[in-house]
Amino acid sequence: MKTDNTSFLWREYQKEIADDHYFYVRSCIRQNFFPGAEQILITLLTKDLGIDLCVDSEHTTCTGIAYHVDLVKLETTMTVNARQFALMTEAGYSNFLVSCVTSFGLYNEVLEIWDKHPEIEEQVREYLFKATGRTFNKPKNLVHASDIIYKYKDLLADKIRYKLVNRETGEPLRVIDHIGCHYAKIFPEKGVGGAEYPSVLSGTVKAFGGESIDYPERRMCCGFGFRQYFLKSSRGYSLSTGYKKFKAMEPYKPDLIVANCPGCNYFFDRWQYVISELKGETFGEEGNGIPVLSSEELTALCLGYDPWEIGLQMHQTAIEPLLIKMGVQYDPNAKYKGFSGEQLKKPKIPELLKAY
Amino acid sequence: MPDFGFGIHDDLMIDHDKLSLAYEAVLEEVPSISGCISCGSCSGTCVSSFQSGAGFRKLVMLLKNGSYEQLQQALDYCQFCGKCSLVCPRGINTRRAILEMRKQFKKQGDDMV
Amino acid sequence: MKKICFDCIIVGAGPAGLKAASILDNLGYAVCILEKEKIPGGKLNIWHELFPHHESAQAIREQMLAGTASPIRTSVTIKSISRTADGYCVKDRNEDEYCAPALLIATGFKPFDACQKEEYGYGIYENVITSVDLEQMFRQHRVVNASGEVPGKIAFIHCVGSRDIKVDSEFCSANCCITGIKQAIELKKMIPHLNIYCLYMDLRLGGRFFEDCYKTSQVKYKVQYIRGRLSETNENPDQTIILRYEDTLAGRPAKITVDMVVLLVGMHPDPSILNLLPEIDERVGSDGFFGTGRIDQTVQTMDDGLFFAGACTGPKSITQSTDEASEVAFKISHYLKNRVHTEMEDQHARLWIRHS
Amino acid sequence: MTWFNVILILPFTLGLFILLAVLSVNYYQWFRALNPRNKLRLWKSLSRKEILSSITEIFRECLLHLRIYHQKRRLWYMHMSLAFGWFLLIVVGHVESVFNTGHILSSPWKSVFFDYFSRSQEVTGWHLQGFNHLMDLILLFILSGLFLAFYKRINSRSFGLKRRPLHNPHDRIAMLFLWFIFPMRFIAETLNHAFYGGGGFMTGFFGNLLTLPDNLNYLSDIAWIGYSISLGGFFVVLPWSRYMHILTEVPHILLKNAHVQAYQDKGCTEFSIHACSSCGICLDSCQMTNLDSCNGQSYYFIRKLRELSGVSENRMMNCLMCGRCSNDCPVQVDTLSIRMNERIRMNDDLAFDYSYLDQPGKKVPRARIAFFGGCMTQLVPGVKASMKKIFDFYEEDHVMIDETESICCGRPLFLSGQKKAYFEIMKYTRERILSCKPDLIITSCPICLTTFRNHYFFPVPVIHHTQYLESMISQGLLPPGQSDIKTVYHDPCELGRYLGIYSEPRRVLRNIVQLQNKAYKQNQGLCCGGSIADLEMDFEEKRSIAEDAIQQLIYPDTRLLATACPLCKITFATPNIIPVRDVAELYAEALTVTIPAREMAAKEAFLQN
Repeated sequence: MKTDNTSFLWREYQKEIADDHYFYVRSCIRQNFFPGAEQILITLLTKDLGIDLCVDSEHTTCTGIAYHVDLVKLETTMTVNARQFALMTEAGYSNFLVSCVTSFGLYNEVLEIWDKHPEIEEQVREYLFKATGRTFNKPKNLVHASDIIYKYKDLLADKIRYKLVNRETGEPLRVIDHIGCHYAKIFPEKGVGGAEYPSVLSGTVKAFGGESIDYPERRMCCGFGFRQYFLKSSRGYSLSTGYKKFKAMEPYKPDLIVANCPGCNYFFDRWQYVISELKGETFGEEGNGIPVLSSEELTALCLGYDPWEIGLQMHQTAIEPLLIKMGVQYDPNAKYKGFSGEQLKKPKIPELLKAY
Repeated sequence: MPDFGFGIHDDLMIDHDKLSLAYEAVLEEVPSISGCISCGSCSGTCVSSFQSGAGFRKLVMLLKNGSYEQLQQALDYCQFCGKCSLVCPRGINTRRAILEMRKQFKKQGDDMV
Repeated sequence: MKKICFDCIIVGAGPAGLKAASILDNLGYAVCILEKEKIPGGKLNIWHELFPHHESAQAIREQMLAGTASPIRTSVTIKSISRTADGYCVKDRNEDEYCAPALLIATGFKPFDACQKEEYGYGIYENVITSVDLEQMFRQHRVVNASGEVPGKIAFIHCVGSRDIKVDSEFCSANCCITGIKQAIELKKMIPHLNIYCLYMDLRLGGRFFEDCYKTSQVKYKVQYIRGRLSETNENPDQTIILRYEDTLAGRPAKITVDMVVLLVGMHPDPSILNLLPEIDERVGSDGFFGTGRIDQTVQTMDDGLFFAGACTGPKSITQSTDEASEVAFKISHYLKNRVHTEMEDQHARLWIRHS
Repeated sequence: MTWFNVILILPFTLGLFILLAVLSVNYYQWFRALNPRNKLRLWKSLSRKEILSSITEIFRECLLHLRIYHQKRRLWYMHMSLAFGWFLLIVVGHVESVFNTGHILSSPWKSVFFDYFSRSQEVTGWHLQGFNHLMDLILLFILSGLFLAFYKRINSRSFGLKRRPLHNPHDRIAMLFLWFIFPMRFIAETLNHAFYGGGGFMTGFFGNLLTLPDNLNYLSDIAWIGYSISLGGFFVVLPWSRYMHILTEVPHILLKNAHVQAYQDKGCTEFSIHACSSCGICLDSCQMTNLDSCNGQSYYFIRKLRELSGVSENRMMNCLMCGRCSNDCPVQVDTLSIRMNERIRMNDDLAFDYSYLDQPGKKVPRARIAFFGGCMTQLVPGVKASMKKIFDFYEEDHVMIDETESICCGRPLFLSGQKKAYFEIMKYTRERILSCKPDLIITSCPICLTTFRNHYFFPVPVIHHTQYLESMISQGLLPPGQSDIKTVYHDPCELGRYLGIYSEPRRVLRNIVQLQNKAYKQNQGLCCGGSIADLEMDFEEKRSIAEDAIQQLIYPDTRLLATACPLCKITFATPNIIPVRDVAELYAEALTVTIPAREMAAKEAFLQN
């Protein structure tokens, strides 16, 4: 791949990301499977970056999953989304920060529909008002969590304790960045760097000292695909897609996968275990998997947060190889400690992927 | 191994990197098949195509793409009447090519598949 | 800072310009050719051999240059073109003025900028080149990939920048198919063991002897044609390129790994001259080329001394360009004669008035 | 018997013994390989009067080569002089020795080396002197043939052969021995007579001319040994050379007259291929000889079969199977059957699957006449339409069996050697055709017709459409229209040489157009080049054969080429030299010609008067 000295259609593209005052909406998948990641983002933004963030316990799902598997109608989705905007308006905010890429895509889609068809927006306002008596303003700035990290990447890079560098060799770590499909593939102009070569993660990775890898199936879906996954009969398609991605990235010997979408994180993490069971194949070194982190987890890890504090024990694909490479100080015994400090048992599986 | 109730599917993508040995072998005997323009007039006139779905164009395609299993099946349908060679705009010796393919798969047996 | 007057000014010293000049010369008109490049010859300077008979572009260029005695001003950058009572005045950057009653635009075409098709990886992957780049390699008699090795597998991609609404060019460039075939044969002659694959949607070989070229490439040179349009490219660690497309004859997705990819870039209108011409809008087609392309010539020709010839009126081969140029040259001659006549009639009329 | 006599007769006798031994082993094996039915046939034929005709044929063909006489005179003289001359030399030589010794049975060398053994004997009586002259005459006769054979090696064109057959090494060695035999005999006898006197008009004359000192008389002995060695050597190499035909032609003729065919019979095939004399006449008959790349002609094919190395696929498949070579063969070797055997041996076990034919097809309504076009007729819709029109015109109860869906008769499969597959297809097609319970089956394709007649065994008559049209004309149902367009009729190979249908299409054509080639030789027709039997030739070569054939067929003023085979029509149409029509099309056109009212009235008036 040529050096980035030539300008391309989208490469230089930067979207508008507000500086401060965000209304935050959570991700269903993330808070269930990687609750630490959700928490650490809030900590990062409020503590480390000092951003004013409104976290409202009233907000609900964006209906993304239900919508994509055809369980709810578009009108329902739009009305639920309108309620989120109403909560934002009520809290006095106009910048909307989304934790989940599915939600991010959906909010963008809904806003686009309203833009093109104001009569639909009117209709939704009516539905919302009838149902809840609320009114709303559309957000001025719709931002994904990874956008905000990208915006402040240089600021954060100054503060980091562990760089994305192999402590022993001094070589930069080889990082696969995976952008959730709904981040920029629906609306390339809503993502940093467009749809083909989005730089929202690779930019962050480079700022933290790592090396971003371009590999053949880079733009392919992680395999989640909603319907593919949620119907068991077609779940094999989901798995096969993931398998294909791993096979494509394997020759590059990546040290880490970073994804900005909770779903992708989840599937990269869990499919490695399933593939190891089904095929006996692992893609990292010495029977390990390739550690998978979200952009928040990566940032927090680099900043020096304790890996177990930010919930990295929730990853099925062991994270330890990365910690060792980066030279992160951690207590192996504290991995399975409960909330009140009691020792929980080590999980029985995985068998093939090395468990530490 | 736990039963997940689903598995990894085969990759259905045609891999044009895989050299089709059978194609090379047939090409050596019947060089004219490289002139096929996939017009399909052969399949249109074929006495078996309306029942079997096969046709010379398809045979060449399957041969080139290395889809030997399907090819073997499609080959068996051929009645050898030679109408395809009469309509071929590129003058390909289709019957010779089909005979050669049948021979290839007899010679190589199941190794090719 | 000088002003020179001619009968006709030709902008562009490519095949069309040179051909028109040679005819106007012979008819006894004073012609001046303006060329922005350092040497005349137009696109003949970047081509090695010409389809369908593999004639040397250099030899053809010499022939064409020998055919005209008109002055050719090279390295001329036109600053403005203005209409005067006596015709047109072309001013260049040195403030030199060239004036003539007739102006012939023969600016040719601009090869499509393949960077616009970002998914094809031109400018990103070093082994993705365009047909223009390949001609340069032919001229140096050395075709090698980015790492200086002789390639073993090359893919030609048809219709790059043609028939594609995404890059705003829905027209067929008409000459890329045969260019690709010609280049494939040339390559095969140069590197006999090379495997060549052409990814095409349709092969549009309308010209004389084009089909012979096609058949020769298939039967003699064993060039393989795969029906399918390239969807995306990816790079392997060894810098080979993976192409993904559908084999539309098999009705299945397919991929191939090649050492080099040659994009057969389309012929696009050159907009630079457009901005200089006053009141031109109605003489530009929806595709950006000059003229209407209609059979009814009266619609196209306006009696204002402005003429177009060559590839600036649509994608054309050299023979088509020169044919059009000769036709237009005679039109110019006709226009100039008529003009002299009217001038003389005016003078007569004036004399007559004075007498009476 | 002196020791020298032993040395003299040893090469000859040894050669003869080896020859007889090899021959008996070979013949025994080949007879055993005959399939039982054919053995029975052969046996029966021996006990009947066929044996007489066989003996006549053996005399006519093995010795006099009369079939060559009808084709190429010089070549005939060459072959005949060698074969018949040698035969005479043996017989007369034996008679001479019998006369001389008085024993009917004498050792063979006594007659072969007669002059040597009768060296010092006084020639008494006019009859013995007569034998000397007669033997000299026969030797001269053979030597003249030998001279021609030698000259043929240099200039084969003067013998009417376009191509000189290229012989392989063992044939060359055998030929060398053969060429030495008679000159050696001549030299031996001449020297014999030079030293010991006597001799006929030639050897005696030359012997007297030579005045050699008596102490050189060993030269004569050396020459005799040379003669013996030539003979013995020839006998030893004979079974492995093309000269095997000299002896094998006899059983071949017996088998032929017993109607034993080489098709699927290993023994008969062996006899046939060894009966081939590699004369090269078939090279001339073959239309592919003009093609540069061609090497599959029967001449080379059969020779390769005789050799142990076997036949390459290319040679086997590169043949139009038009039957011209077999027709012109002086030995009447059934080249077609032999080739089919090889093709079947090679390709019979290729896989096939025609289970899709099990699907119930369209119901065919019952009709008196079933018309079957065959695959190729689908590509010449004019023939189909014409036949329909003709049937309608004569108000025949008919059905077009494959009007919309073409069915294959299977012959192409058979010709490629896939016999099992062929019989599978046959099963389906037969059932399909018979489903309309016809009283008569008509086909427009000679290829199908051949198959139907050879293997289908329909319970009802099967005829070609030209035969049907001819029957209409015989019944007086003449088509009204007559055209004066000058037409040449081309005999399709299958219709002519395979099925012997020559007169019917001609009779039809004579009634509707102006037929030009009225005088024709049966079985001499040309192949159009499109034959489905050839799997090797590419399109350009097929076209060049078609062009060549058209040029040979038409006259300068010919305006139309008529044929009766859809494949011939398609093939002849490609070079675009002359319009090609099927007999049926011409017939249908003749039906529609309306007679002007005035003429009609005149005709009626004429009839009333």
